[in-house]
Amino acid sequence: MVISALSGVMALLLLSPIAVLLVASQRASTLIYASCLIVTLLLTAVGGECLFGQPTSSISLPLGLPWLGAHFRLDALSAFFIIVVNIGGATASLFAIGYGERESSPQRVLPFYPAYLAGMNLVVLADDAFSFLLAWEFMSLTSWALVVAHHQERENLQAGYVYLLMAGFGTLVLLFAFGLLAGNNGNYLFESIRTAHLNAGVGAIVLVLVLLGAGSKAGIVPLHAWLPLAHPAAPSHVSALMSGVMTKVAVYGFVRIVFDLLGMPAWWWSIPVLAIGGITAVMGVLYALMQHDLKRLLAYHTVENIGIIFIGLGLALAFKAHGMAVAAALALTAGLLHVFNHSVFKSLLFFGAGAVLNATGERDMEHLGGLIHRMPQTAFVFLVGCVAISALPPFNGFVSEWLTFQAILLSPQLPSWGLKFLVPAVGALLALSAALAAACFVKAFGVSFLGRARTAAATQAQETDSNSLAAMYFLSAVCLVAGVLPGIFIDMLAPVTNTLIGTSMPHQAGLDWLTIVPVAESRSSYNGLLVFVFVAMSGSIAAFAIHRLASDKIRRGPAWDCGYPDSSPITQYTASSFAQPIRRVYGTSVFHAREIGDMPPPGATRPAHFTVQLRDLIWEAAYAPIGAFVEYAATRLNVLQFLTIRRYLTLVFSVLVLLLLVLAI
Amino acid sequence: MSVIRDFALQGTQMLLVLFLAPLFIGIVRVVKARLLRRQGPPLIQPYRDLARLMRKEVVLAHNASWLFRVIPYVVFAGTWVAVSLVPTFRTGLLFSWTADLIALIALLASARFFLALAGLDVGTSFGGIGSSREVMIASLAEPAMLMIVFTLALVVGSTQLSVMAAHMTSGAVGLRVSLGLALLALIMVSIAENARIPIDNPTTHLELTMVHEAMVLEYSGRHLALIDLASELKLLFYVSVIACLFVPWGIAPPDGGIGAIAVGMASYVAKLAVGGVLLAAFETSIAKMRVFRVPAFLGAALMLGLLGTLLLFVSGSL
Amino acid sequence: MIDGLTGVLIIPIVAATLFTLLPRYRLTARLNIVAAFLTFVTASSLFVVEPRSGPYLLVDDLNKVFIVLTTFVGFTTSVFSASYIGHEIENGRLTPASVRFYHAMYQVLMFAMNLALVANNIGLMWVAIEVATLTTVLMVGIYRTHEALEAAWKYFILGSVGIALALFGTILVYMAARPVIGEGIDAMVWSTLVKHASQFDPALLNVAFVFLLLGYGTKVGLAPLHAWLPDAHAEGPTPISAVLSGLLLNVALYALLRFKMLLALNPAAIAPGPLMVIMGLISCLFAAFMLYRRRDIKRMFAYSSIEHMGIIVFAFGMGGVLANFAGLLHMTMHSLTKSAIFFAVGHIAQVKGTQKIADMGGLTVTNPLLGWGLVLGVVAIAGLPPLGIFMSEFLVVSSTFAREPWLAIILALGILVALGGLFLRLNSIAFGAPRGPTAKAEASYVPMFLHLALVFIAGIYMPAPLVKGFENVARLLG
Amino acid sequence: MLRGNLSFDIAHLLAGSLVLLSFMQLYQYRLYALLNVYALHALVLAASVGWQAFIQGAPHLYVTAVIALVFKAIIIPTALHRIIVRLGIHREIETVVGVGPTMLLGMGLVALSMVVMLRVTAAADPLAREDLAFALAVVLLGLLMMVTRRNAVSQVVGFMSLENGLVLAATGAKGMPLVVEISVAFSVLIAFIVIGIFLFRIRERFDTVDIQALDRFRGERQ
Repeated sequence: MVISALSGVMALLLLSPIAVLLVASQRASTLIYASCLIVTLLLTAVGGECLFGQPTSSISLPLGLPWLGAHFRLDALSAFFIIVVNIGGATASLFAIGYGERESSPQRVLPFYPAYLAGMNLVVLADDAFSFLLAWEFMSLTSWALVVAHHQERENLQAGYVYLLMAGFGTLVLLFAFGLLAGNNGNYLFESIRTAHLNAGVGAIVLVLVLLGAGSKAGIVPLHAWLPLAHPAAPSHVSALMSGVMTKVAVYGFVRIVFDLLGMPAWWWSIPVLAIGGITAVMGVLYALMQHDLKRLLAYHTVENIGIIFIGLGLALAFKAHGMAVAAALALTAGLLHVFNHSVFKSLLFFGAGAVLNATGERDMEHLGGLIHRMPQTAFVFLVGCVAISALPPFNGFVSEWLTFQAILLSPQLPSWGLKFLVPAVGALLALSAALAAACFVKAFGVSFLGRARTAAATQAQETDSNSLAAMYFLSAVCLVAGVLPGIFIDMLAPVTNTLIGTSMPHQAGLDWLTIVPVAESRSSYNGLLVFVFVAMSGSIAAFAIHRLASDKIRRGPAWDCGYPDSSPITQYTASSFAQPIRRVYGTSVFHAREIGDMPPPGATRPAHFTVQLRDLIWEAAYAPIGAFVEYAATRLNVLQFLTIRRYLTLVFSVLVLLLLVLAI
Repeated sequence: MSVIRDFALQGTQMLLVLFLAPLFIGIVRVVKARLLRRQGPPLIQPYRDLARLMRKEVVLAHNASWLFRVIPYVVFAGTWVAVSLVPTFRTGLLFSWTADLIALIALLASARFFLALAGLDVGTSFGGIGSSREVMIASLAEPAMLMIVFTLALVVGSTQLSVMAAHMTSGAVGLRVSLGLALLALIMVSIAENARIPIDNPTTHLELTMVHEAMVLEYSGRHLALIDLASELKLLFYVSVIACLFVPWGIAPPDGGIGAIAVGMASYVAKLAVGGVLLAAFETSIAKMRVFRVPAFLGAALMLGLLGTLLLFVSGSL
Repeated sequence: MIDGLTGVLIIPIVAATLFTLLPRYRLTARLNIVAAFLTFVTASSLFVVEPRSGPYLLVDDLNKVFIVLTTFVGFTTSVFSASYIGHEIENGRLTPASVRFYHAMYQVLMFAMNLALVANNIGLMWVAIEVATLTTVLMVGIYRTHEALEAAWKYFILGSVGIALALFGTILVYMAARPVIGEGIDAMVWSTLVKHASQFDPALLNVAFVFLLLGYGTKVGLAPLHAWLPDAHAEGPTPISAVLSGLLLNVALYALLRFKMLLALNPAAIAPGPLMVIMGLISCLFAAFMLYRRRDIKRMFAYSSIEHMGIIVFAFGMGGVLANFAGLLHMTMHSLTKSAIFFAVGHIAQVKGTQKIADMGGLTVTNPLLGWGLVLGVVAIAGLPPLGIFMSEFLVVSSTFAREPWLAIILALGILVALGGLFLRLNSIAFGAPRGPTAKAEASYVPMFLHLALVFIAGIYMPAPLVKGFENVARLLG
Repeated sequence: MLRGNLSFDIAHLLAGSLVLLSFMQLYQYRLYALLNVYALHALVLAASVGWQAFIQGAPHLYVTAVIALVFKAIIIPTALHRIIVRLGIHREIETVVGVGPTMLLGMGLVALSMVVMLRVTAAADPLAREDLAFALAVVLLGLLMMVTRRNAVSQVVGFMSLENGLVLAATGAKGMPLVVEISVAFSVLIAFIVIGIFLFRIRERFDTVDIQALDRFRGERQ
């Protein structure tokens, strides 16, 4: 099993040099992406095969650390994430077969793309600290290369720079964590780490380190700063992978270390995870609401979903620590299911954004509008994505959030009072973020696809190519299926929870009408299929009845708009004006949002001006000072470059005297 | 045999709510008029309006998309399904388990999602005002609603409406502060959700003050009819939820016979009548508030909900 | 008869004398390559047949690796230097005469470094290192520009003081050894010193180590003794910068390690660890911050060398098999990578006609091979996988954190700051819109990519014998 | 026995006077005087090396003694003397730290070297200990000279007396091989420095080959 997975990774790695060689030729992009598609599909199959029945398999190669070797292992958890990674990879490749044709600098994308996929797969497969971190950082490196693919734009370079620094930070922190786990004599093998037992204190430190390390990659607040810069900068299919898949690989890292390697958690470990999860969810979506760059909005929204996932994981920790296995299984399933769901619809949305970018050359929603007329199919799939990510039934986003809520509703059974009070508050945050997410995507879809075109670019937009559409249609189909038949996917996760928690949610497939029942039917149950069928039926019945019995006549006319004459598209609601009420409610405190209106006096002919000022307090509080300090230190120390020889000698002399003094005393 | 009966009952429920929704609005309007010393429209006026709209042709804006035409049906269907899954006169209906309270709220949320999109579709400024304010209100109302659900679910140990209703009737639940808070919050939320005074004025035509109406400004004919019907259904939904959770008496148990069902129906209609009167009285007694006072109002609801949840622990009954 | 041991000494010296006689520089350039290659071959023969070591020369696990490394880098650098020097003569920065001198000096330098490595006698080692210093001084000043001369002068003065201090330390070691071993040559021979180290007078050893640390530390470029290093790198011909960073620093460090072993063997003496750890950390952090204000590309990478020397010294200071192994690995990887980088930099400077970073830009667009080579090199030197330095940094940081969390955090800080500095400059050199003039680079990229390939392979797979050797040495270093 | 004592005393005396001379160097205000003192320094060194050669019965040390005598005591001072004349270096020694403080520092350094060296266990014969202590003192004083004087010449002198200290230590180390080679090597080094000063026309400072070069700072200055 693991061998076939590794050979797949090998194939991907081999594709990179091939890409370097082929890059001159025309068909290169098609060829590379097509082969990536095939390989990733195979890898998906491998993952599925392992998840359904195949036993855990592991292998050790004479690579990596000399006396340790490189160990790889394919267990249920890895298999699940292999599936997530490669579904994302496959669809991205399919999308890119069309998208890549119009890539301005393929020679900077093609070589790194397969390597990037390989890196993500390797992280999931690695079974010793060294291989894990190597793959982890390799993943960051290749994605960095993809981020700076369009290096002529200054901000892309900046984004890449911040990204690389944060990645380096994360890796070093994880390095600390493994240093603690492996101990002094450096047994970096996951197997031996599992057997070694740390006391709760050390475990807590490791947890914090992992939260920092994996969290910075996943984009938890306040370590998210790089994410909205880097994800949009990359080519869209790569953005999809970074946002939809790589953040999930980071989640994998967290789950692997905290749930698998650390052994039995202490109940209070869950507190930071839950708190951070809740804050991340709300902050992420609030940031997203303030954006008018489509891809950046999506990137910020990834932050929100990461928060939701971490809420699930935190609950799982709490339940596990208190030995409430069933509840823990439920919470973990919720988290992991959301991992899968988010990877699906976030990729879908980024593809949509990419299609729009290709068709109009615009990422700024203020310059879009009315695309539903020009690109109906893209609009449709994008709409599906929006509904799914807004956690609305009958799509998949709702299922995982619903399960999370169910898990939260089990919290009163927790003995510890801190959690009794924390969890409902987190629940409130989760609810808030869900509602805001809906608002956010009404804005995203409404402003860019509905209404009237705001620029010429938007009026001349053309529907995107069939490959891209195929990828997007596939993903939207997955969104629907996972929404109406969630039981299958929940059962898919059973082996994972079995390995990590020791038990799993009740078997869902057997239930009549394909309902899902987290704990007991008397508690709660949900049936996406029936809801879907109901809505579809009643809607069509209504339509049929009305058209048959009442009128079905239609007359086209100018918009009514309270009787105002047809005004120019500029009078439409823009993204920022759509966000204005929410900005006034939340933004004034979170972003110190200020609206400066400059209205000329009556009779004056100069135009009126209205500007909105937003401040990113997190950046100002955490990141700007660090940069300032480095600058300061660099400038201060730089004096030492310009001393005279005598002064340098004085330095040497004083060091000598100092050391002699040390000896003398 | 029983399956057929269950199907029949489910069907009855669907038709019943469809029939009762305009009536409830009618009641509210009549009572309001009377309180204002006006004659007021006849009770069946809402039905007339709907019928008239149905027969009229639809006038579509030039750049209205296909989405604009689909949305009314979606909104209507979503809301209708939501209402028909609430136990009104009988608990344990056939499909009652397909969606628990959270799912129902989410169903309404998706209806609102599409309605907001419709507001943006034609590309007019008023539509924009409407939908942006609508989502702002929703962003506060939904969390509040979910906190209420938490409170109730923690009391009852379930989010399944019919189970909750049954549990409430069983009288196992004593009088609780939390429940009181929850009820209060629920009422506030329903007022906000249904665009009633003081949040929004359903009968206003002063553009800048309207939320829901501005959103559907471009609709006409059968589309408008469906949307009106949907909003009436939504109002009915909240009233029925309040009814079956806080005044559950009279609801027929799953095993109840025809008699019980008849009692259930009667009591349900009675509850609606009372609710309508109360709502009307409330609406006439206060004035509409500024849009940006709404957050405070709903924030209060949210706090009440959260408070209710926390008080549960303090009362230590769990 | 000539065995590998004497070979690595004789070949360079013969070549040097030959070059002083030969007039034509193209020929000498080729011969230089040949000589360097022969040296490399003889050196690698050491792995096969190990000649027995005498009172003056020895071969053991510790220096075997370094000899081979030195001769190898010497060889590749000579290949690079051939194309580089050719270009320098065309644009008239060097005269044929000075080139003849250059090649002779090159071989003398190789000789001196090999001697320092194989010396079994601390006095001999000292002499060898002094010779190496003097030759590099001459080569740094070879351009005869004001800057070059001043750099050479600075290097010379600081170097001589360092030499003096090192000598004093050496004398002290002899004094410490004499009562135990007895007078005469034996008291300066490694193999005997190591045997009796435990009975030496600890107080003397301590003082000796202080002087040696400062003396040879000046050569290693530890802050605050580093002052000569950046200018010497920046103003000398690039092949010399490559040799300096890649080899000479290593050689000095090698000497330091030898003495560390002595102290480690003596229980009563102070632990050399803390001193080295502190100096290592200072150098690492200091150099990392210095990267940010650099305008001259070669000087920037010189500072990066200081940073890495800091990391290495830190690793050896921490001690323990893991850390020592990491240190050795890091030394090897660093010299390969850094010399590769300087190869790239040399060509870049020739293409752009300047060393000012401000006048470079978009190199990956104008000269893809060169640009991506540099990017790869910087990626390697910044400790990103899958290249070799990642492995050593992994070992250092993780093993340290288990023992001394705070030290590890400081070190990691230094690494991170350095990463920032390097990529800040790399962005403007390799990416963005092309800036500055771009001549056609007629250069052999073979050495550069050969080095990078080796580093790449080592990052993923290390051959067993190498590991074995490193492990033995790591144990020796204690 | 008596001879042993005597030999010890003489060696002690010579080494001690070296330290004394280093102090005198620190005390000088004028270059010529400084050169003369240094010549004396070298002379005493030669004497002590010679004495060591005599009592150790190590003839090769005589070579070192001769080198010290001829090269350091005669050639170098005269060479520097001429350089001063040629380059028109003005005769004052400009100090960084005043002479007084420098002397105090010097005291401290001597004390330090004593403390450090006398820790050496008695196993080492007293001669070696004394010798080393003095040598260390001379080395440190030489360095002090280098860092507290601005003139190139006085800095060279400082370096040379430092190196004298080394030779003292080397010869004091009984039976140490390579001493001759080392002293030769050092003479070469010094020759280089002196030549360098002459070549680069270093008038005032050690630091500057050429004022302009420093001004430009190779474009590194912001």
